[in-house]
Amino acid sequence: MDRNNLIKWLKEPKKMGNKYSLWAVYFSTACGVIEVPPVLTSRWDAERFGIIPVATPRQANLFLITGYVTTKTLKAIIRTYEQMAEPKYTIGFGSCPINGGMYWDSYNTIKHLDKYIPVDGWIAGCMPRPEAIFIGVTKLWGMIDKGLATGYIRYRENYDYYRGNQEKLFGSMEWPPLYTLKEGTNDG
Amino acid sequence: MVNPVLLIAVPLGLAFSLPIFGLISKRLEKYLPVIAMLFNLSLSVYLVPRVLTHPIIVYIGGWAPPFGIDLFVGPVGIFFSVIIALVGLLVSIYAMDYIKEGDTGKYHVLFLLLLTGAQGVVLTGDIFNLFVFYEILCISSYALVGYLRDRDGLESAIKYLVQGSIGTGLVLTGIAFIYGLYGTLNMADIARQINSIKPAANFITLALIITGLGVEAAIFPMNAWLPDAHSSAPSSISAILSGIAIEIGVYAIARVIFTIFGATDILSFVALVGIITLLVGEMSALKQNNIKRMLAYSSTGQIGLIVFAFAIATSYGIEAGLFQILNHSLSKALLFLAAGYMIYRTGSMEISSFEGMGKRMPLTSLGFTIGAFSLIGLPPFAGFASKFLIVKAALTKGGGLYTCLIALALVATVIEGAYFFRVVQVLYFRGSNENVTRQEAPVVALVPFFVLAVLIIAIGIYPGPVMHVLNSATSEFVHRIAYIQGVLR
Amino acid sequence: MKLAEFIISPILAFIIGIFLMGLSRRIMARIHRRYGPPLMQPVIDLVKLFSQRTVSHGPIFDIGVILSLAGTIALILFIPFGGMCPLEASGGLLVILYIMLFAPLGLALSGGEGANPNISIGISRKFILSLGYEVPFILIVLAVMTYYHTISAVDVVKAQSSFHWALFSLPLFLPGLAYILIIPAMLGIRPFDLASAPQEISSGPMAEYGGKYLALAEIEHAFSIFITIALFVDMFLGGSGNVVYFFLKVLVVFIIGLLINAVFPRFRTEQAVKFLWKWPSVMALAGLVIVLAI
Amino acid sequence: MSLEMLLVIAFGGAFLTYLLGKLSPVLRDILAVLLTLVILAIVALFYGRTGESSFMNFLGFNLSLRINTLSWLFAIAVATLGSLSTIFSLSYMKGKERLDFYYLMMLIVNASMLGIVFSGDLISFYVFWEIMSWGTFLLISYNRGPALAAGLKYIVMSIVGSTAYLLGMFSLYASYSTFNIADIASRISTASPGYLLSVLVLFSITFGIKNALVPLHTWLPDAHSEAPSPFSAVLSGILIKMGTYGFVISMYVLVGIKALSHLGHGILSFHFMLAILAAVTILVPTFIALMQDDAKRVLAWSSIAQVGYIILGIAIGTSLGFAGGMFHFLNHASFKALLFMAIGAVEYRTGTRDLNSLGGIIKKMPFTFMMTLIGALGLIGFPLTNGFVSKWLIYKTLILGKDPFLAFVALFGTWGTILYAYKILHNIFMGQLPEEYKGVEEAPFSMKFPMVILSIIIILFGILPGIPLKVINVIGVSLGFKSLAVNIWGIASDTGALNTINIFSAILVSWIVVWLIFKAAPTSLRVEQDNNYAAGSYVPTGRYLYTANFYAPVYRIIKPYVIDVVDIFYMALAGAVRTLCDWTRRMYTGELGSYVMYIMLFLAVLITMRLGFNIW
Amino acid sequence: MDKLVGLLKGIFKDTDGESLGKNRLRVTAPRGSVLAVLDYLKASGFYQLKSISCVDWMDENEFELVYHVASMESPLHLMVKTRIARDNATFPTAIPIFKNAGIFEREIHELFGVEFEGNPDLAPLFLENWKEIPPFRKDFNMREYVKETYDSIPSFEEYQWQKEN
Repeated sequence: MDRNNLIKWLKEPKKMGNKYSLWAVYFSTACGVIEVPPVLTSRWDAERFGIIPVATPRQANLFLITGYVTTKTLKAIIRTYEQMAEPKYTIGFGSCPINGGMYWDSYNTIKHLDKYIPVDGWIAGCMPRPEAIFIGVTKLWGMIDKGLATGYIRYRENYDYYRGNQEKLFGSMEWPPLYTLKEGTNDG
Repeated sequence: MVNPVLLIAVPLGLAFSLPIFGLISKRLEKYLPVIAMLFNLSLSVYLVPRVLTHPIIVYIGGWAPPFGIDLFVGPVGIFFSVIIALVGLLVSIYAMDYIKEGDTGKYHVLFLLLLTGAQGVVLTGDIFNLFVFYEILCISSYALVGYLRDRDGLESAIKYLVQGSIGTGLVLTGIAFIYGLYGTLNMADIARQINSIKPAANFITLALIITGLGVEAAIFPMNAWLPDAHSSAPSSISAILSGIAIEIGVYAIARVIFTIFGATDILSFVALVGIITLLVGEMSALKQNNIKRMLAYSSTGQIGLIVFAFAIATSYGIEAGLFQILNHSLSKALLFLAAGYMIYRTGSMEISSFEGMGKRMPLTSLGFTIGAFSLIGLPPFAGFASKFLIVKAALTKGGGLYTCLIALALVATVIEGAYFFRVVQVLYFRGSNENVTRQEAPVVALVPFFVLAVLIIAIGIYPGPVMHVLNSATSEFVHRIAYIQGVLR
Repeated sequence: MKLAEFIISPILAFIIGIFLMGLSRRIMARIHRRYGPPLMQPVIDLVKLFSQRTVSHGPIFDIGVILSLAGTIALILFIPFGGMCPLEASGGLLVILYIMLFAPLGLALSGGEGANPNISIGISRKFILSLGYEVPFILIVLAVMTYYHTISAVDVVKAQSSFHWALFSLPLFLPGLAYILIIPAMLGIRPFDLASAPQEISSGPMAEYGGKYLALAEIEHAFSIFITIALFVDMFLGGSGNVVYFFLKVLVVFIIGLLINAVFPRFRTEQAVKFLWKWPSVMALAGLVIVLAI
Repeated sequence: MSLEMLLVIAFGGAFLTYLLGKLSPVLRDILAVLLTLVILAIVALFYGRTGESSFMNFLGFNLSLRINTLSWLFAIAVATLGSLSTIFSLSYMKGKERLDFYYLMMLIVNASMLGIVFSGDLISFYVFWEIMSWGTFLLISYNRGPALAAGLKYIVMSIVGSTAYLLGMFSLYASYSTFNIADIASRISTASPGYLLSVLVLFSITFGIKNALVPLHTWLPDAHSEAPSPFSAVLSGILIKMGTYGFVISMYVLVGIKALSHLGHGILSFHFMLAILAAVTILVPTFIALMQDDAKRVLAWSSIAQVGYIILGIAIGTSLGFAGGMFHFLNHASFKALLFMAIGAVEYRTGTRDLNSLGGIIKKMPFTFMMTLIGALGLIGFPLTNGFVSKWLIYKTLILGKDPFLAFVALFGTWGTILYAYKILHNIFMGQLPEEYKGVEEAPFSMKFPMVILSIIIILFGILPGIPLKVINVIGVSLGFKSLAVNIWGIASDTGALNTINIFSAILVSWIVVWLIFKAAPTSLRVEQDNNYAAGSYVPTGRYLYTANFYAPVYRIIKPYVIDVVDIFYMALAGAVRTLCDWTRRMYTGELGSYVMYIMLFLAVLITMRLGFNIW
Repeated sequence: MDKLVGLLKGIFKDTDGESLGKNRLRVTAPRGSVLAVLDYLKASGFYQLKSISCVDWMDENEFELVYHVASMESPLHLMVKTRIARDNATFPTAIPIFKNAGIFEREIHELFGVEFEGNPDLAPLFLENWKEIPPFRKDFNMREYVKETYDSIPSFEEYQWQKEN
């Protein structure tokens, strides 16, 4: 928790800023959603670490995927992920987004979430308790520090891979591609 | 110099010689009235400058006034004869093309007779002679109202006949009383002896004559005949009726009150009656959707305004009244003539059927609009000057009664504005606006529209010369004694 | 010295504003029986927001945000603040009243360009709310102006020197109370945050704001907190000579306001306007009548 | 170049354009614009001239034309707006039928307004007033359908107004036997307050109707929304101001300040009652405007409210108030005409002006958006626009004049203005662009040019208010007000000065600072309108527009209080008059018996009056 | 309970009721008269259609539609069963009797492929871009589908590895 380390602030404000003010978008997919309110409110108080829920993906930079992802929800997840501001991180709760979990053979759930959107961190536990979530968040801090939480860059650089998978699953996507498809790096 | 009697003699002579000309060639008949009126107009215009300073008195048959009949051609008389000749000329030109079916010969005879009657009433100095010409005027107009021979034409003609004859009957009894009391029929002579008899008797005769003349002049209770007569008569006749006949009635009442009786104290009651006529006329015109009935009601309204102007008794008042007579006869003639051809084209008298006339008959509707705007009293037209004068007269006379009467008059003009603007809107702004074929009225009809419109605008913008004539005319009415000395010298 | 004031007062205002925001989140947390973020959390948020790369919906989307912040900064120059008032000779309270218009209008314009129904509803609610709190606010300002018979803010402050503050003078006590009641409405915080309600209309006009736009909006919010309370202190608590006293007064008033709003649920639009037109307006009107009576 | 020449050119030119129109429409357009520009040049050259010359003798009275700074100010406003609206109507009216008639009427109305402003006596004032009225009537009922009812309502009310004027004029003539304004002004000081009050009431009925003060305003909303846009720009920009000119003439020139101040005492004095009427005119129409759905109706109601400000300024009677009122007259002419033109341009392109179905036009017509924005800011009284300065003056005099309730009404009216001004901006330009307006393109040049000039005027007078205030100060002094310390950037006075250049520089500096901060941060990605937050789902194009019924909660609160009661009353009155007329017509029953009975009845009444009551 | 069965038998000849334990009654009816039975039941108090379920008897090549009906007064959970042919199965809609039957029928249509005539909208409810046969049918090979749609996609690491060489 090097939040008060002033030199680090001056050296790399971008990393420190992102670390200590993670705004989570208020969109939860499945059973994990029951774990998020205790994290945010008085009992476990995520605001101590600068984590507050925000209404729209535009304002957020942390995306919590809480639980299994059905095909229909995936469309909304992709839409929300694409609308988030640029340095954005996603954390998957539980085993279902990793490999489908107990719905490994279901026709309707997505087996490997990170084939469709980049996921930076995973928290094990069939719905991890708040302490586990906090451990995950601290792990995320460490990754940001070391510059490993680069899901959004990966998404941008390999957009054709992700878009390809999405189109293969949904047939044709309703909205135009976010980045131009040839190795999309229109980073301003 | 030319004897003014010709003004009456020529139309009378032509009227009776018309059937003879008719035998020679049917077509010649319709030109005669035009010739007669042309002559009358030129003669009266020629006489105007002479008459302004001192009136011409003509003794018929050579006898001096108390016994023989004399013609008193003063500024008032010549002013009216100019109006009669002008409107008569324009209507006769209009009638050349308008009156085709039916016995046209009879129409033109009666038309000339009507005009001679009007000329006679205006010029005569003898009260019985006035009654005789008045009778000619009324009878010819009864016949002309029923000219179309359709059901409601005849019905309204009969109604007009009955009321008219009751009116003339009353006038005759009045004149008989006068003759009984004063033994003379010459206006100046009666005026001289007027206050030698106790006023009650005087008053009875005055009441009888006013009521009698009131019928023809269409004052409030007696004007029931006018709407029916005008709406069923052919348009040229209704133009003459409301252009000239009613004004002659008002002239006769004014002559009787001002010169003969000099009874200025009855005028406040007459003013009240005038305003009531104005209000009733305008209000009943608001809901009409038959164009000629609406114009007829507006004529009764305008007459009320003229009577009110005369009843203001000051020189301003009489001047305003005369100006309003001029304005009303010109614009009402224009309105009726224009309406005539619109009805002819659309075939029905309903205002709603005139939609889009602005495109089909542009010049006619322009004429109609100028006439309407002038009657309402909008600035560049003659109506504005006359409304201006009337309001000036009323307010300079002062007194609570006249201010609230003039306020009522202005309310009536607002109502009049309302329904005339509605008609103008129907003409120009309603109906389909893809370009309709232009079925303009014939040239013969367009000439009177043009002349009337030019006159209205010219008088409106530059009323100078007209005012000059009117000043001397009002002095004739106001200075009764000068009139008497002039005649009985 | 005058030129220095132009630079010092906005910066000081910013610092006080940010400190108050951090303090409010901390106090709010304490009320909810939790620790709450560090005092410098708003600064951290700003650093993060400025480092983010987000989307824009067109030129007006950018100009609107800039306009609202520029207007708010310009407004600070007109408010007497601890002995220094850079532009006191050009228009006084009336100009303040009008320049307060910049912020909502700028936000509305840029939000409108964002073409999102949540934004439209947010904007219309924000204007309705402003219609609501303007009635008491105008009455209060008029009462003050007529009482001190001047329209320049500095004269008002001078007239209240040496401790007979307006809040405790008889006629202006009620308008003072009314002002406290409408502070949450003017700031758009808890009981009256129906314009930027995160749950119902996903934070209203700010729905499409991302990184730097949200940062500018936050700064503007910080400034407006300071302005509203500074205006109150100037008009009713005699806005003292040096900055520290001024800051203490602002702090006291802010904490009172904060305690009120921390415990209230959100009003509905009609309820908010009806409340604002009922109690604060009546009090302000009473104050005005008394002022006129004396 | 004398005044008569100017009027002859104006009227003659109008008829010339009509005749020319018969030959070739293009020539007619050119001549119309040329004519208005020539008039503008002549009027501009008249600056500083004062004098009176009689030009015609009508019924024994000589009519005279008079020019002083007051009439010059109004004339320059009439001329500029006339020329700008003619240029605007070049492209707006292209393809519409009966254009000769349209241009003839526009130029006649323009010329008659000049006539009113330059007329030296009451008759010529009345003549030009009537010509303006029926000219406007013909223009309002130009595009058919509902416009006819609007035109009829307008003309009936203005005729009532002119009859009141006629009565007032002649009561003045009765006691001073002259119509010349200057002579009357010199002789009127001796008159009794009661008489003065009656004359002023009559005149204020006439000018109240034209000025659309609350009880007499019902014709304005229909007339404005039905008239063609270029004409409604003239109508609300300058034609209403003729009423203001009338108020100034009757209150300050004819009656003069001294006589006016002791017309009644304290609360019941004439100008205080007028101020209250103006305050009501500000408040009620503003909130009715809030609830309208048709853009031009909103603007029409807002015209009534803004004119309330002008009358409030003038009615207070202090030098600041007068300056504020006159300056607001100029401002309202500029930004209201601009707004009408902008709405006209939008209507010209999209074909509709219904606020609920428009949206997102900014993507297709950015220039028109900028113009509407400037116009709306002027309407609101935004600090950098001219509306702000004039409102500031009015508020200051109200507050220092110890009647804060009027100030409250005016300020609260401003907030209502903000709401409906933003409603126009938001509902037309912001939000999603519906499918059917994808093909809309920018307004043509001949519409842009007048809009640009008007917006320049708004901004220029906003930042440097000294220019017009100097002229208004000269007028104020000529009317007897004490002079104001006016300099280029505003008013300098002890109880609080206004310095617009300070405000402008403060805002400019802070704008640059914020813009630098904005540029420092990483640039953002430009996205289309469909990449929008919709809770995870894709935005259904065309159905995602939500600007209908914009201020619904406010409607529910203020709806019962803001029904146009006056209009209902007038309609009921008109209905009653019609039924009364129908009843009078019934008197003519149609059968002969009753007619004859009427004649005898008249005779009987005549005789009984004489014998019985012996009246004579 | 038996009284009810008796009544039903009286009116509808070809139906027979059978109690499945406490408060559970099964009524089987042929395809033609099911809706009539439902109407009668609704009239006699069972006005709430709790749900419609479908059972796939693949070997008998039939679907079995079960209408679960209940009423506030009696605790009875009544099931009306009927059998319809399996391949391109069609059945008239129950919306005229129970308005809320639309959603249940839409779900059965999507997951079993039973065509309900008269149902206004039978659009897909849960599945996105579904090409294969309705998933709840027994002959749908779930694992085969999962292997083919989800597992066949190379993971990100394999994609990068393929990209390098």
